[in-house]
Amino acid sequence: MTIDFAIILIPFIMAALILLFNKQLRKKYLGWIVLIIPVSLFLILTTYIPRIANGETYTHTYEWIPAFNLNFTTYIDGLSLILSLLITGVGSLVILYSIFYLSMKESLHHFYCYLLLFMGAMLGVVFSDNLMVLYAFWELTSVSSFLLIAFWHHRKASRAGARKSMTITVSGGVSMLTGFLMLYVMSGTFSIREIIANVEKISEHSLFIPALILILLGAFTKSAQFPFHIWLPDAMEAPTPVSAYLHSATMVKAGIYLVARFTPVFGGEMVWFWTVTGVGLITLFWGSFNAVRQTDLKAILAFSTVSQLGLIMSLLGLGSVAVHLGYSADTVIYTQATFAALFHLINHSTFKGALFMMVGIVDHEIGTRDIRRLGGLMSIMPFTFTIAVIGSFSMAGLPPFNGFLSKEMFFAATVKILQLDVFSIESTGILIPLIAWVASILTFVYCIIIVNRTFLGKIKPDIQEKNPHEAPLGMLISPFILITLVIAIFFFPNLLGEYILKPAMASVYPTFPSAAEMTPHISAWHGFNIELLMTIGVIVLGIVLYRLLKYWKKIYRIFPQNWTLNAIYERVITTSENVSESITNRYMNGKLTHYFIYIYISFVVIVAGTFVALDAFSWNPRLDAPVETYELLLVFIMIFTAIGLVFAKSRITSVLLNGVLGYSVAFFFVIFRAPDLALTQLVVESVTTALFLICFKHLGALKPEPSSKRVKVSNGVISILVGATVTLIGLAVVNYEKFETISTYFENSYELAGGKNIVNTILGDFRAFDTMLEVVVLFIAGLGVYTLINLKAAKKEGADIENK
Amino acid sequence: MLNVKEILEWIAVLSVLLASIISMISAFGMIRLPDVYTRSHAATKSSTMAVLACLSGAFIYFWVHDGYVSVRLILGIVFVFITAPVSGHLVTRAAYRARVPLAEGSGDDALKPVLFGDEQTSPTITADNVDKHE
Amino acid sequence: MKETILLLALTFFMIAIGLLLYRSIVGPTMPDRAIALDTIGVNIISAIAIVSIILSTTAFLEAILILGILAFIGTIAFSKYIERGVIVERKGDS
Amino acid sequence: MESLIMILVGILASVGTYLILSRNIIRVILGTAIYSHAVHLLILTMGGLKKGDVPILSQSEGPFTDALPQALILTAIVISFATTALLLVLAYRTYKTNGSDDFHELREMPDE
Amino acid sequence: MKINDVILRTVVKGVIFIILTLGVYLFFSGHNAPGGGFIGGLVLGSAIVLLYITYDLETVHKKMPFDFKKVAALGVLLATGTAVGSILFDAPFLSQTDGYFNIPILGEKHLTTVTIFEAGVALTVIGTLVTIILSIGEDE
Amino acid sequence: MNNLIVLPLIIPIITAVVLVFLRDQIVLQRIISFVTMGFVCIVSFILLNIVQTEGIIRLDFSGWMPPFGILFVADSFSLLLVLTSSIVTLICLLYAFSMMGQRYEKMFFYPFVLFLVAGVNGSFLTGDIFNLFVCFEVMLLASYVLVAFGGGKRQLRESLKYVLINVVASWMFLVALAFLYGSVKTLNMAHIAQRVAEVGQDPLITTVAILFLIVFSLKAGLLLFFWLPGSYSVPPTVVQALFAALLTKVGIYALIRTFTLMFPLQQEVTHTIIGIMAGLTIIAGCMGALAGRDVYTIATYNVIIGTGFILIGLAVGTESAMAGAIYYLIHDIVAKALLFLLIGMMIYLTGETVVKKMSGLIQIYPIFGWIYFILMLALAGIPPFSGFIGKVLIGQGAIEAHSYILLALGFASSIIVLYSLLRIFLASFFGETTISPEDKKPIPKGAYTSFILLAISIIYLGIGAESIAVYVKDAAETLMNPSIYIDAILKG
Repeated sequence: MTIDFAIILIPFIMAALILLFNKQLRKKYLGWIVLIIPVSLFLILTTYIPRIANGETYTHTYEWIPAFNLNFTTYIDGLSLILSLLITGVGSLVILYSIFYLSMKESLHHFYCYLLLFMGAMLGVVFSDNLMVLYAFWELTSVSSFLLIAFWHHRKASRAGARKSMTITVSGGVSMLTGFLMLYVMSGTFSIREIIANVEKISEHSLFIPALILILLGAFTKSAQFPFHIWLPDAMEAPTPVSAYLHSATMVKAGIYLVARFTPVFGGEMVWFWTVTGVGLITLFWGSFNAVRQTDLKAILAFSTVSQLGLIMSLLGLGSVAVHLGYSADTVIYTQATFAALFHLINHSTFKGALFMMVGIVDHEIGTRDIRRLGGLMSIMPFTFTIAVIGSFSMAGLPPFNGFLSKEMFFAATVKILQLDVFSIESTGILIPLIAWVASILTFVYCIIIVNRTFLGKIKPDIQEKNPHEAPLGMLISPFILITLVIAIFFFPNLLGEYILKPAMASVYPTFPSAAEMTPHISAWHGFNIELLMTIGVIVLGIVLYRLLKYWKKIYRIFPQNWTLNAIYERVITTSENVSESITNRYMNGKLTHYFIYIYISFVVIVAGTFVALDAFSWNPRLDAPVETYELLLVFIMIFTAIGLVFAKSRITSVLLNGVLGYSVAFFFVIFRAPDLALTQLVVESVTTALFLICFKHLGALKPEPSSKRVKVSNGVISILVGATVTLIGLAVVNYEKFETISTYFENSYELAGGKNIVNTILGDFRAFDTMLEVVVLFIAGLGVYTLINLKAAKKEGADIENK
Repeated sequence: MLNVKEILEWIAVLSVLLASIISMISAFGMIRLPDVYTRSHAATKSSTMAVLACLSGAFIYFWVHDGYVSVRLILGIVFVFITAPVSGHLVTRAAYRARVPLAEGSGDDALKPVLFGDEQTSPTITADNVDKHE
Repeated sequence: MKETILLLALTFFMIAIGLLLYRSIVGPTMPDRAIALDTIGVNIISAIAIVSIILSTTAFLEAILILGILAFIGTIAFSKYIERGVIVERKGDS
Repeated sequence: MESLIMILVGILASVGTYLILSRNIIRVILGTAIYSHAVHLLILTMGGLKKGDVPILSQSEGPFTDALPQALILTAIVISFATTALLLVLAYRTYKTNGSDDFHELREMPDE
Repeated sequence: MKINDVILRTVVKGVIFIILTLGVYLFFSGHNAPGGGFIGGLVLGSAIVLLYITYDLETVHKKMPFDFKKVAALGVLLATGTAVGSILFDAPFLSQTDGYFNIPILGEKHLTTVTIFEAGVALTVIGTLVTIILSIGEDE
Repeated sequence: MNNLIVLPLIIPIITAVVLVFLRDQIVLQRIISFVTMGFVCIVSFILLNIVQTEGIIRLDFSGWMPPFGILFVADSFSLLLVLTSSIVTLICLLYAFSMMGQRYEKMFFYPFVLFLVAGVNGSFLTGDIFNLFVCFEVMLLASYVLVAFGGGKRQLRESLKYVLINVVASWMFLVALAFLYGSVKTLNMAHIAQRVAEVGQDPLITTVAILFLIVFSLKAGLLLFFWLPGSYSVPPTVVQALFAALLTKVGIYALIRTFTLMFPLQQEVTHTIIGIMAGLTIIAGCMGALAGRDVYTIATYNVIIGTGFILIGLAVGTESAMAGAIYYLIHDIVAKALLFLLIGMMIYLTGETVVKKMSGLIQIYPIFGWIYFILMLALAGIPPFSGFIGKVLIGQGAIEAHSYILLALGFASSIIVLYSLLRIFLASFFGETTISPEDKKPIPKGAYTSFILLAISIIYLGIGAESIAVYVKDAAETLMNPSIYIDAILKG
């Protein structure tokens, strides 16, 4: 077993071990033991950095279901390495943080188990080369995040949030699966590498665009892109370490990863460019716009996450244009958007992780996250304040923090794209930098809100009473490491660029010859250009807007409450439940008669419909055997008897009439040369009639049908149609004489089976098996009658285990 | 010309025809006669006669035509002969015990006081409500 | 000729059965029906005999006997039902 | 003859269907009984009617009428008898426990 | 009040033998003439039902103390047993054999395993028929 | 000739009859029925492997050559189903041992179950269309008794409906058989296939095929599922599980067999109709599952969705879709059995059927809860559990055949399945527990064992899908090339 396979597997094994040895492990040490896993994984992964930076990739295949091309192929390249480092790195910090955050009363083993499951699943997502395996891990992340979000499942909101995230992300997953399958059908392989290598062959296929859209849907739901972002704020019901982990660094980044991964496949398409960029920008704006109005710190962060993910997404969209243009010295410049995206991916994980942990600390120590009740914490919690300031400023895009660098690059990319005249950018392209800029202003506003409302101003009295204090050291370690990174990256961004981002660029643009060319030198000062102007504008306007917040906050009320996306989502669900219920209850009304009507109508429509549509009818009465008078009489007797049955008013009459029918059938058997049948029919009919009499005696009197005339007529029509269908097909079949019957064989019964009664030899020898089973049927019926009569419903004091 | 075999076959066939006519008559009797007791005469007596004639005809026919002496037919004749009166008896008795009224003009019913006592006022079961009574 | 007569006889039996059927539907009392059905059974016996002659086969003669038996059992059961309301008595020394 | 029997079968099927569509248990069960009569005749017709002699070797030299449908019908008769017996008892028990033999009323009855 | 059944019972005593004979006859004649295990069983079963009708449950039960469910089960066992038996002789399932056996007193007879199979059928039919009638009868 | 093939049918029958004699020895009954089913499992597994090496094997009863006699045909498809259903029955028996109650067990419960299994196995194995009818009836008669087992008010009512609808379905089956015999004059399925191919499946034969479609749809719950929700929610839990696992599957099997072997030539007619019916089934099933307020409704409509989903595989009709349908069929047998067992246990523990009235079960019965969770994922087709591979293959087949509507419906249904089952999970398993410590009933060991075994099967069928892939591929290949089957029967 190679290391890359082990990396995925170890978290799962550990999760299982935790569950198995839950009783033996002391709760105190559980977290520390678990911590070993991500830390060691992280360290192992760092050893890959230099080798990957040299342009190496690692592939290993383990057979899973080779019969259907489902193989466990791991593939490590620059892109997956970035993500895996984030997963294990942030994972270590989050576990370290949660050791101090979670109280000993919680069911910690569950928590760590889910967390490890999630970690393993995420690693699986980024390391899988096989689409189906990727999908498997993808869904596993949804499932494990569901468990994490519902960790406090006694809370209704937790359950609701978990349900929402599960429903939305799994739906996206299913659509992604469909897209994957389309890719498979087009390319004949599940391997992403092979698909990328053969992209020209499939790009003309009619399924190419549908596959693109379906896969994007998967990515958008996972990465909380508009309008699927609604699950993310609700998912904040999870314990804060979970939010810090899932919603800053890992799960939501899976969608980003997917888009980056598939850029080489779909990047050349205009649909891809506009969908990814457009949705990204809308999300960016919508997230920041909504973040401003939130009062819960965690909700602000949730929307800010949504917004930042939109930013990264739009960058990836902008970068994809390079794929379309193909490699040339002029087009390389457009890859910088992707570079910025990857860069911001890392930056966002650092500052957002820190911010979430900061909120966790506030919540943990103060007991509330509502900014209306907070304020002035700066003096009480100076360290936490530092974290908040650095994190927020980085998010707002201020120097000297890493957010500044990536934000500048973002602006640069949006502006640069305007120079192109593909994809009809020239007409609407101006919107791109505009939206980006507006959204950044709003980002700036909510960053200020986070810092100001929480830490500045006066301490609210009810908080003062609780005697709040700074968090314990343990809880501060993780955010401080992240904060350090925020600053360190600002000062040494090119280290990151050279060792980590460059190989990733190579995997996003495999057709471009030189990764180094696509790796710009990042510098904090890059001249006095339009990006910088935009940033200055952001700061100025941001401050102004913050000051004027109470004046323009009214615009949030323009949107009616019941037309928010959340409300629409809820409404769709409740409506569909209610509509389903009313429709289902309407036709599934428990009335047997109605069920029969449905069945007969289907019978007539489908069978007779086919019969008529295919024009299968034929009739040739001349082939018929002659009819004698007495036979005709018998037929009339039967018809009259049958019709008499419909109008019979007493039980006895009906039963007797049925008996008459049976006897007439027996007589037909006589006429049609079937002695055995006649005998059997006579006896069976008599016995049946007797049974009818015995049983019907216990049933109520035969009342006239209480149905209305209309019902009777419609029933009559259905009945006649059924009868007509049978007759017509029967007539056609009677005249169908293309084959010799196999029964001539049985006429040698004496030589073959030693019997002269052909029917009986068929029953006793040729088809004895039917007879044997028929005996069994009879026996079951006899035993069943006995059981039905003797097994009465249990009385209340019945000693049954299952009382129904 | 007519030989013995032919004659016997004709006898068989004619007895069958006779049987069918008797049966028709008995059926008309079933329709026309006024109450269950009289109808049972039509049914048990003439129908039995009919079936006996018919079966005998069939017996003769098979005997003459195929040289086949059918024990089953004889058995059948015997069986019908034994059981027809019994079943006729039982049904009529049951009818009486179920208080099916006699047709008008049947004369005195001497059994009634013996069997049911003097309950003159007891509700007799009319023809219409027998079913409902079940 | 013989065949025609037999068919005629068969037709007569059918008519008789039809008439009896009318009686068994109309009733008006249970015993009427029982008698009518018994007679129908007997007539079918005759009819089967005739068909056997026409087809010149002895294969149906068992049916005659069986029908006789069934008509008998049926009538007994019926009359018992009319008389006592049950067909099989649980216990009784009557 | 075949056409006649087909029409008869159709009429029996119609009557059976009509009875099955009624609300009363008795009528529904009778409907199923008529159904079985209809289908037995139908199967028999499928082998051709009156096309040969009684399928007993000692009785004739042939040609014989198709014996296979007869064997099938025999099996079908037994099975339908078994089913009917069970159905009748079930109906009877249902009526005893629920106190109604009208399917619409049965539906509305409270549980237990 | 008691209802006199003398006529019925007297006749039935005679008739029952005719029925039983017929039943046995039908059972054995099955291979060459109409009849067979099923119909034979039905006739025999009807004979027993006739007894139940003319007498009553308890009286008949004293004379014939069988559990008819087990009779039926025995029948199924016989029928399936002959079928399975062929497996033991490495013949296809359900294979029937026949042969002429020289039995003392009766002389040479044609015997087939089909007869055992049919006997199973007949027993099942009898058992089931009576079980059904009795179950319903006893429930009243 | 290979007499082993008949054992999955005959052994349960004989045992069932023997158990009738052992009515009062309940422990003995349990042991015997368990051993019997174990034996059947082993036999079917051996057979499955024989088929891999020797190709399709058959057993001509009494030695009569097809098409004249009746025969059992064992190919990978039927044997896979025999094996799965036998294993599931075996596990369900474990549940029954601890949950059934002596009063029921004395009333021939085990014989009826064994008869049911015999009928099911017979239906899977037979190669004669009329014999299929007879095997159906064996199964149905047993099911008629089992569905009314207990005799409660509502139970009897629903049983009556169930029986009546099935009686009508059986009648239609006979009508279809009559027409089939009337047109092709033979009953052996391979021979029918051959003769149908000779005339190129002309319109009349297609009409007959459609009639069979209606018949088997009634059994499988394809569009004509009206009997299903009511009757599957009344019998004792084990019976429900067996019904959900086996009965509809037999109908599905018959549909697949009929339309791949006997009437495969007019796909633009037959498969279009099947596709439409499958689509409508899924829609109706999803609506029912969404509407469900109580666990039974949700579970029964899930059965319906499952049927629709499998038959998408048939309607699509490519080889991968067929393989997917087989995979999904096997998965569905196991998963639906487990679903009903779990739901029965929930009701037993809480005394409620309404989802919202239960709460917090997972706190008291953690393993029980997690098994439900895994099952939920499996039913929604989430990897790596059993439903996944079938779903993928059916989806792949649908894309290959350009049946995008069916694809969309099928995949959307898996979300609804997840949603409906998630609702149960969140409401009933999560949350504060409502059961007070005094009322806490233990889950009997036998029941737990059966849950765990079925859960293991679900996981194994997903992760270890490769181990049965060879059988499934063979089965799908045989289904797609009916000549393999026909030649195995009629040549030699």
